[in-house]
Amino acid sequence: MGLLDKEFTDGNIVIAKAEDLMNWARLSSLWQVSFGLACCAIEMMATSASHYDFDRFGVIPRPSPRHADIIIISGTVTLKMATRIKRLYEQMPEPKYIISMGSCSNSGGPYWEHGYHVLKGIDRVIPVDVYVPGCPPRPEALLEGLIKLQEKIRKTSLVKKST
Amino acid sequence: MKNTEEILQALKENFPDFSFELKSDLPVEGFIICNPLVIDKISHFLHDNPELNFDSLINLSGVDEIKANQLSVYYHLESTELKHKLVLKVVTDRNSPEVASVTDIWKGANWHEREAYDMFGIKFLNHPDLRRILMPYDWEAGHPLRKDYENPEFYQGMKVPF
Amino acid sequence: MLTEFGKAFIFILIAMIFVIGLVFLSKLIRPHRPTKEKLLTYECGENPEGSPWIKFNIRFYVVALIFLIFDVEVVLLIPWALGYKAFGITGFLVGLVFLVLLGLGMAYEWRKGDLEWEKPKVQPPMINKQPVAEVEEELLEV
Amino acid sequence: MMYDFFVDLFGNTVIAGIASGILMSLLPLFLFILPYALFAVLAERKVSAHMQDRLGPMRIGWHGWNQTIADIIKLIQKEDIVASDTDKPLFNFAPVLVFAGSYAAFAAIPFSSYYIGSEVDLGIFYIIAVTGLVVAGILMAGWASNNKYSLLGSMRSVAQIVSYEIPTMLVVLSLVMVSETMSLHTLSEMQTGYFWNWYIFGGPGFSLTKFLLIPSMLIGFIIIYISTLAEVNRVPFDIPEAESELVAGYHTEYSGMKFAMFFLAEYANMYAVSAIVAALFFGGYQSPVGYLGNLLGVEWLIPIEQFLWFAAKGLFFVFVQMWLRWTLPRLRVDQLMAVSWKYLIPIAFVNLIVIGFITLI
Amino acid sequence: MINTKSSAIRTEEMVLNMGPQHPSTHGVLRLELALEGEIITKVTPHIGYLHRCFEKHCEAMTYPQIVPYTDRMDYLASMGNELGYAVAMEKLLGIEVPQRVEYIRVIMAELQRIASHLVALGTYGADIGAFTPFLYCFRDREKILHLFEITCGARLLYNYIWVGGLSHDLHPDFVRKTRDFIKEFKPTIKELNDILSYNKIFIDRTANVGILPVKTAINFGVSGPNLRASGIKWDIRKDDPYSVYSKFDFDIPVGKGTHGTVGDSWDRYFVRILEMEESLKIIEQALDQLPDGDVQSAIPKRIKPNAGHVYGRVENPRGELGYFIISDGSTTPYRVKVRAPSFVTLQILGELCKGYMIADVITILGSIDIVLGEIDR
Repeated sequence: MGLLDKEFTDGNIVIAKAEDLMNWARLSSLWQVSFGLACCAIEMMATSASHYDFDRFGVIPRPSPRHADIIIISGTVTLKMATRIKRLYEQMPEPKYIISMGSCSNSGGPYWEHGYHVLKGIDRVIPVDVYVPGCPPRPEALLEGLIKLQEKIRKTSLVKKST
Repeated sequence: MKNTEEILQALKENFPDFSFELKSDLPVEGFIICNPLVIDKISHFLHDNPELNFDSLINLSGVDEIKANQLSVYYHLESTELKHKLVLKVVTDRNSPEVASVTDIWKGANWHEREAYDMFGIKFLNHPDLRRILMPYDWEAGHPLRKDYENPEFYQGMKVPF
Repeated sequence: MLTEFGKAFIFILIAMIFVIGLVFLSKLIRPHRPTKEKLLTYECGENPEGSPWIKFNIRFYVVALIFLIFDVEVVLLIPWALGYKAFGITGFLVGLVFLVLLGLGMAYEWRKGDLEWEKPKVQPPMINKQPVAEVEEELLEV
Repeated sequence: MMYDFFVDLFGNTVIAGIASGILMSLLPLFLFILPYALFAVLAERKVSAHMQDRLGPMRIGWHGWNQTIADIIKLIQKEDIVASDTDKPLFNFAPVLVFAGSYAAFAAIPFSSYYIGSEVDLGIFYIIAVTGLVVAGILMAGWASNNKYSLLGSMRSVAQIVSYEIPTMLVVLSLVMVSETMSLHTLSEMQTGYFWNWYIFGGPGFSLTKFLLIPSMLIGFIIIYISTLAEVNRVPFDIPEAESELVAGYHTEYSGMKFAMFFLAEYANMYAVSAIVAALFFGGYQSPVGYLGNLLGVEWLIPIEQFLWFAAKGLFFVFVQMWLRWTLPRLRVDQLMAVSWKYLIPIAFVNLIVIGFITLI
Repeated sequence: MINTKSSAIRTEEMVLNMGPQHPSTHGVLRLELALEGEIITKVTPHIGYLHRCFEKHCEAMTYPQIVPYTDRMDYLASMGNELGYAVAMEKLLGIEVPQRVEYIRVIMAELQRIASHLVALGTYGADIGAFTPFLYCFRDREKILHLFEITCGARLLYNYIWVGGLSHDLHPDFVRKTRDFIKEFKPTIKELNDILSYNKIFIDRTANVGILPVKTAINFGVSGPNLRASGIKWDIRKDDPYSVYSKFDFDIPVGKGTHGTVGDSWDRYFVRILEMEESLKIIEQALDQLPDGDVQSAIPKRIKPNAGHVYGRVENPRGELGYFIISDGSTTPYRVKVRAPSFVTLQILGELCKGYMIADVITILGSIDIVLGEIDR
């Protein structure tokens, strides 16, 4: 049971500072599973190419899910592929995040009506952190999605919210 | 460089007892309708005959003609040397569709036939491995491209319709 | 007083303690939520078929064998390399004989094909059951 | 010097010896290896980025200077997955062995005339022997993680390291014949003076043998550089962790801190190998153009300068390794074996014999 | 004396899954390799991970609505897909398209061919291990995407070529920017050649690997650069000319086996580079002869073809893309079957890879350049 599993009832200066450091480290080195599905994957490749550099934000593609903390679902998720994505998501070590890129993985996209083999949105299988709209979304849109995720990580805290 | 009528003559001479019918009233190209269970013999002849020399199968597509309660398969053949094209059509009954497989003649037909089986349920006789190709192997809800196909409610716990 | 190799051994100890310490430190911090699915071995998203712990290729054993011969040879050559100058040309000739013998051994292995790593044994693609002859069709000028 | 300080501190020599040994071995780890690793990981990303028209890490600190610090702190927080059907003891011990193997090589590398980990008199062969530990560690990692990719990756990497150790040893042997010493410390001492006394230019002194040696020394340098590239699994020999074929090679199943250890061991190995090549052929910690300390007459400045020269030479060779990684494609396994067994070893043999003759004239 | 020849000693067969998530399967393709040590005995590709039911959509949508879906099939050559659909439909309807539209379509299709080949060559270099050419190719491709963006507003999937015309006319300074691009692009092809094509290690990895004889290629129905690399000069733009390709003179590069036998992976790679140079020639000639006119004059208000069927085909960067459209007189097609080139080309992988090593399967898969969106439709 590591520190990150515990829930603290009241926040104090030490926990706040430790949290900031850990959140900063987590958000500034998001390693991405190199995994693309369809047309959005080509835009993701264009984003990590020279023109819009993903590496500026510390995102490097890692081949194996064991080394990665973020998985970008880029493209249409079919039923046959959904079970594999679920396994890949499960096999990633714990502080992991998901960006659902493109309207296909957000909600089935242009295939929502007659796509008998298309899963209508990846959030039916795995919990998504950030949705990036567009078909395919421009590289700037993906970068904006990444920054949104970084803000979300910056705000996570171990102190139990007073509900 | 032969057109469809000359090819029809050649077929009729070679296979007197098979029935061929040329339909060329519909727009664009005419096609020859033949019997589904002998299509592999006809293809062998078309492939090996030096004047015809159809050495490449461009396209094989299944069609569901639900009004006439039949499934048909269109073959688009082409010869890269003599540069002429031919369209064959084969018609089978909708409940037990069986067509002879042409994979031994044109290896390219293998996946086309598996796709026609996957989408329409047309069984190709002596096909090397007739399995579903695009749909998941354990998809029991029938063949999707048939006109009377409905979506299953769930597949492995995931809701299929929107 | 620590011998020289003692110091080198302390280097190894320090490295081990450093690694174990860091992994333990991270054990205190990192979350630990194992699920059955997470603990499956990774195989590109598929369920792993068969086990990798099977008898693998003999080629690795042969490479290790040949390596052993050369390794032992170099160890024997060290004292010769240090002191052959004192004996002049005869000292060198002694080592030369040893080296030539080893060269012969290597030539024998080379000739016998043990140095060949597994070359791809290509079967050309076959159509309608007879193997396609070599690519003899001339350029089909169409 | 440190030893006598401890002797009068503890009184009895054995404890003092151990204490000074520990302190001496802690020095390179924390003072050199960790800062070097932080810098090298960032340098690799920056160098590769600028080579590819990209910018590399920019957002994390000014021009991404603390990118690697963020990586390490993040890796500490990552959950460590030990798959259910792995061989647990082996799986956990593999990174320890790999890092121990690569760090032990630093015991015999002279950082400056003043500091050397341990005065092992057969220095260079101790280093080559100890890198055998790395091979055992990689094999352990590949076999224990019960993953087809890691098994294939580890088998290939063992076959590769083993078959490239022989050309390294043959070239080192030929150098030992010329210099008649095996300890890197005395080897660096012999290459004093200016850069033409380095072994790449035929060694100290002016004599016919020196000019005759130059070509064979050059061949020896090329052979040892290629084979040390293969020992460290860098492109064009990075088949064990060939991203496009074997996913991530032997460390596919590792996550979190254990993976960081493999990463650190790889960079430490890269530096160790470059340091060896620099010490053998490019005069270790000797400066090519004389010392500032001599000019100014400041005595204690020389060792520091020597350390700086030594670090500069090592980093230059590390930069060349990175440079090769982002330009050359990858070899296939059988081509890789053919290069070692059919080209490098015969040439190293002939080189050895030629040097033998030259030194006798 | 034990015979250490590895063929004599049978090792147990290992089944390796190069599964849907793999750095070099160009998308979601699962290859099941039966291995003996490192040598491959059997490769069975499993596809269908990206089956997006294109043909079911065609049966439920009107003719003009299908155009955006054709983009998403081969998402690296969307202009080619739209052009194929437009050519087939215009053949079915029998309408004539103004010359300006034809010329713009040819320019767009050839620009898309260069962009698609750049991705193919870049990912091929990355599969072999050289990662830098991949980024250089993407840098050049960004320039082409910029050209597409100023004409039809989208970078990747355009919905630009409609049945009977185009959605927008050219941007005022499109012609000037395209000429600048052509001037800049010629030296970069030479640079790509120096880094990758003539690199000794690259040649060792690709020469004599995956040799595809001509007879087998034709029998499998392979088309496009993979077929031309095997030595036969077969190109739809010349053999079954559509649009205004007959007005331009360009030659068809063919594999000559400069580094090994004809039809190996190096040939398939180098044919694509030569094709890029040919496409530049076509674009230059098309820009010189570009007539003016209204691009939307021949677009029918309501497309309602009478019953019948048509098979229209086009030379896509990956091969011959054909649309077999059956209409029953209503505004929605009765059946559309797409003959995707990658779907047909992937069948030869099982035949080509027998006896090679794992690294060669990646080389062969990269050299035949497939796109999964087109395979699974």
